[in-house]
Amino acid sequence: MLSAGWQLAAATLRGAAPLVYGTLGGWCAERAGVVNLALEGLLLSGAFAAAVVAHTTHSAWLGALAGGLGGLALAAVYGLLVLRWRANQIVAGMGLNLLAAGLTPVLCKMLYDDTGRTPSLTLAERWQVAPLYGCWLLVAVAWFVARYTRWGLWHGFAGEQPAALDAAGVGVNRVRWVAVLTGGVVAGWGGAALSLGASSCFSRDLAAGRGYMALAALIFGRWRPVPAALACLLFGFCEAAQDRLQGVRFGSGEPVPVQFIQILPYVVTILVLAGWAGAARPPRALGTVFSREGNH
Amino acid sequence: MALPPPPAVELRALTKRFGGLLANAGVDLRVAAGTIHGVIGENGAGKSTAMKLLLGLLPADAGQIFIRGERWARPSPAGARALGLGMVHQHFLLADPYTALDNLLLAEGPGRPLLLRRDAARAELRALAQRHGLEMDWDAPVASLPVGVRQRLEILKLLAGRAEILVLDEPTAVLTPLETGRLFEQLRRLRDEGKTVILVTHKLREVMAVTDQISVFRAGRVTGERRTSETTPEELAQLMVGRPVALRWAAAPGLAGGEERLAVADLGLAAVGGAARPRLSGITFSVGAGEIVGVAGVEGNGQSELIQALLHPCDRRCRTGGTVRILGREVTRWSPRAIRDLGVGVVPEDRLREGLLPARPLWENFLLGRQREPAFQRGGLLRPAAVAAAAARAVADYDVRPPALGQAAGALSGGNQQKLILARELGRAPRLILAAQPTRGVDVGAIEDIHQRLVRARDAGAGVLLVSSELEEIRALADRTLVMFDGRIVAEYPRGGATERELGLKMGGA
Amino acid sequence: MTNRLQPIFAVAVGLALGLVVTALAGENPLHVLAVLARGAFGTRYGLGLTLAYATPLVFTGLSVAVAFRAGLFNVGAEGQLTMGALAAAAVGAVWPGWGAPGAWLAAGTAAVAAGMAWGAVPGVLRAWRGSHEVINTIMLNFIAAGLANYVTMYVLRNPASQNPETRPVGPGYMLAPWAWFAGAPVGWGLPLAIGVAVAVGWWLERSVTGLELRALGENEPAARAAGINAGRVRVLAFALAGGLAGLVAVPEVLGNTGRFRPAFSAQYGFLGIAVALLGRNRPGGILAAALLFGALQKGATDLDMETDHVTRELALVFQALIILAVAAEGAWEMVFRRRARPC
Amino acid sequence: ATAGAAEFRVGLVLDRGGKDDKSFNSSAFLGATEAKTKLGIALKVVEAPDDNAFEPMIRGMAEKRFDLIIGIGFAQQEVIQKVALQFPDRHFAIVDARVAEPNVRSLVFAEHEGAFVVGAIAAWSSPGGKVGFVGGMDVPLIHRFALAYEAGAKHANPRAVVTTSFVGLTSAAWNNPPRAHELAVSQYDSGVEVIFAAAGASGLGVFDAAEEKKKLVIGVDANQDGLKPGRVLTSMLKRVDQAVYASIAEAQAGRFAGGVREFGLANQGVDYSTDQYNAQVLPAALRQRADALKAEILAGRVQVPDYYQRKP
Ligand SMILES: Nc1ncnc2c1ncn2[C@@H]1O[C@H](COP(=O)(O)OP(=O)(O)OP(=O)(O)O)[C@@H](O)[C@H]1O
Ligand SMILES: Nc1ncnc2c1ncn2[C@@H]1O[C@H](COP(=O)(O)OP(=O)(O)OP(=O)(O)O)[C@@H](O)[C@H]1O
Ligand SMILES: [Mg+2]
Ligand SMILES: [Mg+2]
Repeated sequence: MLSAGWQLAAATLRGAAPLVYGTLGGWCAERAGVVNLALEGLLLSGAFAAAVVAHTTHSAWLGALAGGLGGLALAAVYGLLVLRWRANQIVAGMGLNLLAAGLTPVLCKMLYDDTGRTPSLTLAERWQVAPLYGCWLLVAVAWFVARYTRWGLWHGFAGEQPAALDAAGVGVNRVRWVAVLTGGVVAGWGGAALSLGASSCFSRDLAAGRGYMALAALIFGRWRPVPAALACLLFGFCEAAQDRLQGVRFGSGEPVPVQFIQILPYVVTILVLAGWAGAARPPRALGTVFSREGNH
Repeated sequence: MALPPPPAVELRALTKRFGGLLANAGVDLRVAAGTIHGVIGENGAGKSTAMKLLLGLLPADAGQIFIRGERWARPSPAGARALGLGMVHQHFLLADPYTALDNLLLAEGPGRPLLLRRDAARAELRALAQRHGLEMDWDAPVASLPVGVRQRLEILKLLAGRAEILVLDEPTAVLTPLETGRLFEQLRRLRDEGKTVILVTHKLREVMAVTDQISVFRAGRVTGERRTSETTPEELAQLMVGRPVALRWAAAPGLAGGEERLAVADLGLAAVGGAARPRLSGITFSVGAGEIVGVAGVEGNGQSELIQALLHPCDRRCRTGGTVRILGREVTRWSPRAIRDLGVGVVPEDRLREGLLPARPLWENFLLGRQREPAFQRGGLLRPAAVAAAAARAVADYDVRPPALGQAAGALSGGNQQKLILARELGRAPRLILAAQPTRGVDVGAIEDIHQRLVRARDAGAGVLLVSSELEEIRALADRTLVMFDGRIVAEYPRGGATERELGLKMGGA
Repeated sequence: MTNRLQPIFAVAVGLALGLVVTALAGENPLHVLAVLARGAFGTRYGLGLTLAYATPLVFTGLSVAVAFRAGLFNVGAEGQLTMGALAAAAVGAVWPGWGAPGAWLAAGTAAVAAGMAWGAVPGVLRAWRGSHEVINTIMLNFIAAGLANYVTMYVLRNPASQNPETRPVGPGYMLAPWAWFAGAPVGWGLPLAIGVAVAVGWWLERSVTGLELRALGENEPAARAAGINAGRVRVLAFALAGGLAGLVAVPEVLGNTGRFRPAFSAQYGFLGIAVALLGRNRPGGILAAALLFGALQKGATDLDMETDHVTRELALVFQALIILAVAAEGAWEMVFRRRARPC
Repeated sequence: ATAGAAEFRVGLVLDRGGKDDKSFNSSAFLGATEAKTKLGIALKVVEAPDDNAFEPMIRGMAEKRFDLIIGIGFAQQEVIQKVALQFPDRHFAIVDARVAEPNVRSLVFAEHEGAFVVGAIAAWSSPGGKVGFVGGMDVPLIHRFALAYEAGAKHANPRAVVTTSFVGLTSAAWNNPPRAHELAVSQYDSGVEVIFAAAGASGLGVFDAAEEKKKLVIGVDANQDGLKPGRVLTSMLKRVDQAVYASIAEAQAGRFAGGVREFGLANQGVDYSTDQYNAQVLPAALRQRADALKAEILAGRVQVPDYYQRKP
């Protein structure tokens, strides 16, 4: 038996990893001014693509790659909707979540005649350890790019003051496209971490609300990559602690009803958020359409 | 004999439409190289639009642009940079959370190395800034910079981008007279270096002071061209508005020493976001009945915060110290509604943001803030007929055009929006009026009307706190003038107690 | 004119895209369309089920819409309707002897009150601590599920059933379904939903508080400057949203099962967001959108039965494609050659 | 298969887990498809997207004159009751619930008997005496499993410690393998050596954990021994497949009879699995002890607690 502390830490990291990918994916889009409510759908499509490719090619790495591409594909649809066709970003995000939730089982049925699951993967086909540190590597990359590169500056201005970016001769929508697509890839990896790492296949509704939790983490972290990732860690920790607290007794009495343990992470989140105080300020241009004419 | 040099900029029959609105209806404009060219016109005349077309920021619907005699076929922001065109926008294009340096690095545009070399850039920019006498704290976030410094930053952006043709859109709106003078010095120096400057403004005095040549915009086209040395402010005003206007007007003095309507003691508001100074400190003054107290000052010196603190004294974001008394009642912990119910009328500084529901019809905007008056509701339900009747009367009285009660308020012109707000706020017969920048973005004719309404309310016994960054407005209306600088009241003068120069110096913190 | 046709056109395009998916899955799209239409509207029973699905969606759609109109995003209708249904079932189970009109009133009031209380929490937290309502409503959904589970299992468990469910409510509480619908659980919940939709629309437009709520959503600084207490209105809006979601208890508990079951909601809270957005937060639009979603849900149930290659999730695909098609305004501008309004 | 006029038509309405949950519904599906191939019946399988969909599905089948309509899972109890009343000349069967209509056959299982036996097997296979249970949600059926499992473990080893965890709070809990995986890892980390997974499709997460941690897992409902060969100690079989198959066969032969059919250890409707996959982990000695325990239970010498009989 390893020390309980290390196990808790490991479980925290495992639980946080898909959230970190999701929150980073959301950050990519939202820092550029594009609301990303479609994280749940991005996770699902990434998870599905990863599982299918890992199963067909027997390669975990190709699967992970495909996870990114799965996210990319859905993000491309999202970009088309909100950047090209100026769809309301909340509506489009919710719509894509529904689409991904519905289409993945339909595809399972078409590909495998299975109502909601892809075939099981062997240990060798799974992508288990790399995603756990990969996401932190990405957090570091995000932090560095945002701070020290020209692209990072453009990215931030696209969400903060797009008109300035435009006046500098950089296409705002081009920057937003790149941001949305990158976010799609990153969130897709989060999906891959779910279907190849936390599970051994894709199954219906595998994301189980993690996209929304990732969004919550993003808001919690005030739209900054490192604090948002830390918020994921908090969520991961609460889950891991919850797993270990189920069945505890106070004194010699009956065990605490499991429901009260299970709601603990959510109660903690609300309390921490309330204690954190103050409304977070989103990127100023978040959710707005950039058009030179309609921006006065 | 050599041909005369081609104009630096020439616009031919430039046309731009926004939906159904013709913002530029065939603008013809020639700007000679190496001159300072003034562009004046009323609000909404289409000046900014024409400049945005020139900078490639908007596509024109028709017309042509020539730069140094050559046809510029496909305008774009990147192309403008390449041609040496640069613009300081009326609304600065700066991002608050970023440092001055980062805002400037952004302006470098594409085609630069991926990694930001901040140290190298900072050194280079320091040199450039020194050469032009424009000091700058490069590592301060823009949010913490005073407006004047922000503008300096915008100008530096152009200079760093090696712009040869500079467009400045209303650059003096946020400057003290002193700073304005310094800016004009700068512009002259730039002209003498051979650069071309286009100065957009609606302040006649300024164009007279600094330009070589003036174009007047009205209703989307250029209606007059004058050499500065050969014209007068009166002529320009007539060209702008289309009829003769009285440029100088002063209200008769009000009764001094009426009973107290507003008394503020030691009001303070803590700093935010790394700024060193509190946003307000030690604000103490009072306003009596039948008196207009003017608050002069350059924008961003705490006037907006002062109004917010008077309206929302119980909100910690608006006030962190001091007391407010209105009509003899201590209201420091009162809700905004209770304060308004005492008989306080508010003309907010940013009318679209704080005064109106742009997407809602006129009648609803007329009702906003008065929805609980017994005349307009019974048992919590609105009385649409009563509201409509009152709104129709007010709209007619204040000459809001068009008087279509069902139309969205956002579709009114700025001046008419302001009239609607006045109709609403003055219609409640308030005993205290908080009027912030009441004539901003309003044309010369309407200004006169608004001023008279305020004076009439004062004469009916209301106390008026008038916040304005237009010195002339303050001098014309205020019975007493407070000068704000850096969150404090730095001077107080009775009517006619200070020259414009003195006021200007105080506004600059001298 | 084209303006008004646009949403209908978009819905048609969304449906068509859905049919393309079914064709790819190996079904005959015409057959699928026929099954959908027949399933949803073809029989009294089918129509009844369509309406039975649509009724809760009207309530949750209104719930989301009221919050939206106040500038708030209510992702918490699921939790609010859970609490509402649980409260109604609890009243009916604890006092089973009560007779008809009083019992209805008691259970309905309990449902609305519980939904309001649950809804008010994110409103209070937003007003008091500035916490973001999206996070809090998501969290409260889970907490509501947990509490409801606990009550179902350990406080009000129905000993006569192996189902996780509460004891049945007394007979005086039940609203009998209308016979015309041949057994589908459609009854007074439906007119209630329509009436509430009309009332909410009327209240928003005509009442002082409705005006204040809309003003806050439209332009917060202006509302504040007009003396509107933003915090109070937010709490009110969220409480109202919660109460509306809580009304789902009427068709579900009083009109159908007579008890609380933890899994009874077919994602009503979540779909309510889509219904509100599709209905543009206007009561009329919400009624239409709820009917559309109800029809798809019902039609898709039949699809699974009548086809070989598609799964029950197809309803989601259809719903999603319709939402996306309606949202993609820019695409239809090209079709209808209508320019966007500025701002 | 094209439906000939004389064909016997069977409708199978699965619970929300779906035909591929590799467990309860899979088992039912298996029995029905076996009937289809062996008996040549026409079979229609549907899955309900939500609890409200059971009724239209079952009623639709009744209207379409299906000869036998089988509902899988307790959630369909009332619907079957209602529709059976309205269609007295149609035949129905329901698994896991009792419906007292003459045209309904209720197929109920003594899950607790099987859970008791696998609990004992778990304790015998766990030298440290620590065994685990991962349930989907805190619902009565899962408690029936858990209670008997714990009793079985304690019967085999009075000092056995049983850790019980539940996956989630909403019906998503039956479809959330990653959460079940984490619960299982946490149990294994704390020294648990065998986990009994009764969590629907989420159970696969427990299997993954067993594979990764090289520990043992016990499957449920269907024979899940082949899912992770060598890691699955045994599966608690609930022969829904047999029950379904037998019901179809009898009905097709015109011998449909209503009433309750109970399946337990006695008629092998509930059992534990032995096959080539678990031969290593469940050696002959253990099987003998398990069979002896079964005999004792059947003889009434060992009492198995039943959650359903407990007063709440
Ligand atoms: N993006 C836009 N969409 C719609 N209408 C616009 C837009 N920009 C400007 N307008 C309208 O075009 C007209 C001209 O605006 P413009 O900004 O050019 O005026 P201006 O002369 O610069 O006025 P001001 O002195 O107030 O700056 C105005 O009526 C304005 O409302
Ligand atoms: N965003 C808009 N949408 C629709 N119409 C607009 C918009 N902005 C301006 N307009 C219309 O354009 C016209 C000019 O507006 P603008 O604000 O420029 O007026 P103006 O000339 O500045 O008048 P005023 O002196 O009263 O401010 C107005 O009649 C107004 O109705
Ligand atoms: Mg302008
Ligand atoms: Mg104007």
